[in-house]
Amino acid sequence: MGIFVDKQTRAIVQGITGAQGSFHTKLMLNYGTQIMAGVTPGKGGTQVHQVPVYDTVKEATENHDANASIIFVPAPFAAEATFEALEANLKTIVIITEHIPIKDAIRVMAKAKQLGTVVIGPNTPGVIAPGECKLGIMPAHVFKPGIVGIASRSGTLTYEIAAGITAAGLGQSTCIGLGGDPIIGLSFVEALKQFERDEQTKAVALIGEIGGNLEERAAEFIATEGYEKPVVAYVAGRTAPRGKRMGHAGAIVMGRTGTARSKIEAFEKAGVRVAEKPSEVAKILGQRI
Amino acid sequence: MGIFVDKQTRAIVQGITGAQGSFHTKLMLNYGTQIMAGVTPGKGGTQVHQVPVYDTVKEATENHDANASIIFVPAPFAAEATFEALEANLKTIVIITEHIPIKDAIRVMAKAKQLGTVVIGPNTPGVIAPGECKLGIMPAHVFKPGIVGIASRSGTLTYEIAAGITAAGLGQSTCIGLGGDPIIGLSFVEALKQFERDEQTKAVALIGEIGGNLEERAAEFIATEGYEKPVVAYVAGRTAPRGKRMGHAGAIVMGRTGTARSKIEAFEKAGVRVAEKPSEVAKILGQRI
Amino acid sequence: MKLHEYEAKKIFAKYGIPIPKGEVATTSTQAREITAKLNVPVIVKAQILVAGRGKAGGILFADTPEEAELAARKLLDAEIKGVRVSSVLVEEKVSVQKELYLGITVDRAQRCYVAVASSRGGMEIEEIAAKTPEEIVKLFIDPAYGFHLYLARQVARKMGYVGKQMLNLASIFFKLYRLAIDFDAELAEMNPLMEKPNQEFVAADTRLIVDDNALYRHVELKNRLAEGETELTPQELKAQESGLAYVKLEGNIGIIGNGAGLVMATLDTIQLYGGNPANFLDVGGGASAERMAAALNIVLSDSEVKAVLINVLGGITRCDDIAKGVLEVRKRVGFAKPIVIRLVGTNEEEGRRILTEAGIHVLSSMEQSAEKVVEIVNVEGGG
Amino acid sequence: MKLHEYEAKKIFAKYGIPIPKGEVATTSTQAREITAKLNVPVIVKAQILVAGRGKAGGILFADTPEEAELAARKLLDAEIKGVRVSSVLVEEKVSVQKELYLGITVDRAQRCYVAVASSRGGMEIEEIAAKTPEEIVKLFIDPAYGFHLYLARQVARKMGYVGKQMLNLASIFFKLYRLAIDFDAELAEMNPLMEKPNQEFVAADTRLIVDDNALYRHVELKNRLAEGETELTPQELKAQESGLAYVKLEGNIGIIGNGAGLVMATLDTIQLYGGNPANFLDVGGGASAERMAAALNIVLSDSEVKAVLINVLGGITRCDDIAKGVLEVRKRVGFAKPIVIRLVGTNEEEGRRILTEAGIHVLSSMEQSAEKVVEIVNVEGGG
Repeated sequence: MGIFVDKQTRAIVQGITGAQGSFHTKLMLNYGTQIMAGVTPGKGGTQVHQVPVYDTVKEATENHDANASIIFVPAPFAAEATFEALEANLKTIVIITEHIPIKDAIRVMAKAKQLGTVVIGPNTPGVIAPGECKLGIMPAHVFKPGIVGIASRSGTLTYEIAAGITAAGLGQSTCIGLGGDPIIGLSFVEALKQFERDEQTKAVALIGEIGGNLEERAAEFIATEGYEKPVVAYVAGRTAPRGKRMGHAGAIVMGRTGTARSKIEAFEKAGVRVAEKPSEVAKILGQRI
Repeated sequence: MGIFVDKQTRAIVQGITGAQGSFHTKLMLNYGTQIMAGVTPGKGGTQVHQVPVYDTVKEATENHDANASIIFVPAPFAAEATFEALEANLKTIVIITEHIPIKDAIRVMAKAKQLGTVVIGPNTPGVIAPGECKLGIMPAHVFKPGIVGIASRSGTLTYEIAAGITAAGLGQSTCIGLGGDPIIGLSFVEALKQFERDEQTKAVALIGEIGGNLEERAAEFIATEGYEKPVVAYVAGRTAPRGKRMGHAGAIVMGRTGTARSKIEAFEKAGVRVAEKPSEVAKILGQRI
Repeated sequence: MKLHEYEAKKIFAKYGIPIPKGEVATTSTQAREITAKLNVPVIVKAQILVAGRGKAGGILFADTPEEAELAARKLLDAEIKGVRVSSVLVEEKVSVQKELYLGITVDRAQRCYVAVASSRGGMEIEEIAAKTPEEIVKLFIDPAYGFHLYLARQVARKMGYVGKQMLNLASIFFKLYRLAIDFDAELAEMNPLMEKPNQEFVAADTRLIVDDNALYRHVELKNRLAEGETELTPQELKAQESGLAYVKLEGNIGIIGNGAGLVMATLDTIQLYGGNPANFLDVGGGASAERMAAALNIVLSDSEVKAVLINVLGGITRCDDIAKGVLEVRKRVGFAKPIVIRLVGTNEEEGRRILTEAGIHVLSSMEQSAEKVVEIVNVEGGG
Repeated sequence: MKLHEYEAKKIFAKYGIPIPKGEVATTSTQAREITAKLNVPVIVKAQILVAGRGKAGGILFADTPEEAELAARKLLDAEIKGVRVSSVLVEEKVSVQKELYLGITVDRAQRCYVAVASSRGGMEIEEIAAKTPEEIVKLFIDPAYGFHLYLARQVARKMGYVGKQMLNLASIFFKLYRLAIDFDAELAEMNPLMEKPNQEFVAADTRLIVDDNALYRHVELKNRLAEGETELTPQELKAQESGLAYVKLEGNIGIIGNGAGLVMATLDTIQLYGGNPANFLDVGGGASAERMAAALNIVLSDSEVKAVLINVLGGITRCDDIAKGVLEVRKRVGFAKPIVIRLVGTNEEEGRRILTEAGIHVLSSMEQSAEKVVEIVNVEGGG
């Protein structure tokens, strides 16, 4: 069974009437994801791909038994949309939206923590449990049901590595995009804990990048907790200069913190094999399982 | 044993170097209250009545084993002072200060609730467990150890009624001034719960006044919970006109809410005897015990 | 601190809330000119702070500049509910489809701000609550994270609005919250908020009451108060200057005491014995001789007052100080009216001694002294 | 968005934080005049956004107006760390008792703002952290209730200050927090905050980096950006206009890809095979033919670039769109440099067909294409 999402996931789509929201609602429906309702303030009463649209999350959840939300709302309103989903007691919230101000994200994450709600993202491709549920914008064809749990701060690079894992015949239990922003809800450590509990997951791939210290924290967690499942890591950005944002708002080496070297050394110290090239991840996983 | 304060109470005084703070520190020490330290930012290192003064609550509590605070800080800084006491994990906080803005008081009470801290006041004379501890500014001589628990929204009127109870030979277990402001920490209901649990308390006197609906809530609590101890009430402000503040910021009839009539009716409906004159409170208590 | 309608509306407009076009006039000529400029039928509203102005004749209608001038002449300098009108607000008359209520206020029991809305505006919110409670939507606002636009949308939906109108109404509500918080409002309301036939909304009447204790954060308002633009009586003004809590009432027994609760209880006891209090006056905790003297002066200067009851229970307040204040007033202005004094508590003996030596009798029971002062007034009234 | 020192200082001053007296000059004459007006020894500082300005000769001292003029002449139009200096800040030289560090920044792991202070200012905070970690005080700030003055006091006490100085320092720290929050700062710091011999504090150097994603809330800053007052290279400017994420690097292999992580991984792989990337360029998710064309134009226009690698994994991005963008650029400007293309994913067959028919060879392995482009450059470089 998938982590955070599975066959029981019944999602609403916030920002369903926008170009992105509508497009990916279609793709998620095609994948078999249960999309119960959509929300766009002012567009209540309409439909998108036969999904009923409401003005507020409250109305959507009063009329449909939903337990998750995926948010495509434009950045200036995305934090508010997340608060709305939090208040409606939806237990998994995926924020696709990029460019949410840090100040807003901080408040949202504090509230989510208080309520014990899982927030994935922002600036994430979402989460997929292959064959069960896709709550995100990732291309479905690169994933196959299998045994590797993936947690990643990146989008396309994840597809690259997931495709390799699929090609190697391993497949994925769940693949979680943590998001490319400096402030994100779910961290590597929390993902690792979930993968450890999950029977379907036999090995874990962590795809990190420069910026912050979530990878170092994951390494420390693995080392001190005696993590039971094999973990392979890849860290992007070895060649990134200091002080420059590499595409993602979160991918920046500030002063001496957040370098790829620091992350790689931390992983290796914790006994985690670090792949040098994306294609090596699947190879090493194959050896260690 | 006293409620909220007793012989184990070890207090700090915030705003100890001010005229009020210093004066009442003396009186509290005379009463036997354990005053461990004082706090006035910028006055650290000095002494007031031999009590050492610190710049921050943190330093005071690091150097002294305190568990309570009484706050005499001027209104514009009193909410901040309360936050400081809350963060230092002091479990009973008495706010003597009057005129704290409502907006600030709301934030303080929300934080206190989150932490499970008892806040008494603001705009309160404090709390006294006669013979054990006085954390407040009330004249000590009107109180004697005894069996009546008093909770009151007023100051002098409380002394009036307490003196009557003392003269009647009943004395007080604990007397709590809830405070005359619209937003106060401790309510009648919470005081009632404590009095119910307290063995020393054999009867309860509630001294209410116009404004808000804390008395109605107390009456409802007494009626629905089947309160076991006799309760006598007095409500001040039968003659107060609508829309005028009667001295206390909280003593105002707004529209149709907060009238003395509404409160008296609610008490009577709940089987609580309501005294017509302050002196009757002691009389009725005498009859019902 | 209550703001005038026109003051509140300026603030509401600054926050982007639509209000009717209009201006304040202090002369009837101005009212005519404003109406001519607006060039539509107008409504002329007395700018006073007491409630119930409409029913008391404080709101008039005019179709032409001349009618507006007449209306303004009628209102200006008139007394409405005991208050002199010194300005009127001349506004375009708004066509109404529906009258709504939106307000932000403080919920004392929940210890938070509360957003209140109803699709039955135009009467006082308590009246709505009494008549059609099911038409009231109430939302408690999280003190840590504040109000949210989506909550405002929920309210607008519950009131039955959809589409753009729903978004507009929610946006107006959210702006109301922002101004309420920014201005430390005890109450910020639009009543009615009118829905016009063209589906737009306009705040036809607004109220803004600012927390007096937060005025130090709102210098511009504090200055307005300091400039004396208030509706206080001379006694109330003098009390405010002396830092005393004073409320004028309709009876003839002047009351002075220390502590709000004690004074209220004194008023109630007076009434219980058949008397009528002329005022509420709390000299506060730790009252000095000067404060007592100021208080006594205020009460004695009220022509309605036939007798005075002083009820002091000394705690921080010392009875000897009270006694000295009383004697000082007697020395300076004399006692033209009978005074009953009840004095107990800190330094009681000294206070009694001072007064007794000066020939003033002091009682020690609150009830007895109340009974006595009522008796005096009744005898005087009878004689 | 990084603010210039002088811009940041204006904001700091508005929040009541003491800064040295001084003004900005864009000519050496101005620098002389400012110094004459200040009438004290000054410090002349190049206003550039790159760090390490002092060590690179960007800060000069002058005792007289003439010396200041000379210093300004030296700095203006000079290149410091690759950036042309267009203005200098002329400020009174502050006598120093001690150099402190105060900063507000974002703690990503704790997901909150963090207040950082040290009594060892004057060097970068990471340097302090590495050398004397025990001298750093860090406080995580509660997202719901914010920073508090008492926390600032705790910090000031830990730094060893007492009495009025402690209160002043705390007040400055609290103001720093307020401006950081108001301006959506990723970093707001005073380094050094100088303690003068008279015990007063002054913010000798300030840094303010505003969250780019929050610029829509800071119109005045956004306008400044729009007016082009930046230190971006022509390529970086063009990329910004086209909405592309571009970072210039020091190698000679141009890189284009879709997705930040994939592009970083491509750079890393290039290096692994012995090559040197000339840039980072992410065309983003759902890239169109136009975006691809714009990206290719930018990379080809960089004279350092000897060959280009395009690495696209189609998801939302369609491979046929990418192919069309590539062909368009070839049609318009031709390919003066060798290009290696890796194309897989959505509409892969169609994309391959388009390019193959146009005579362009397409690879499907990221590693192979990286190896190939490195080989090309090495052969060219060798030849």
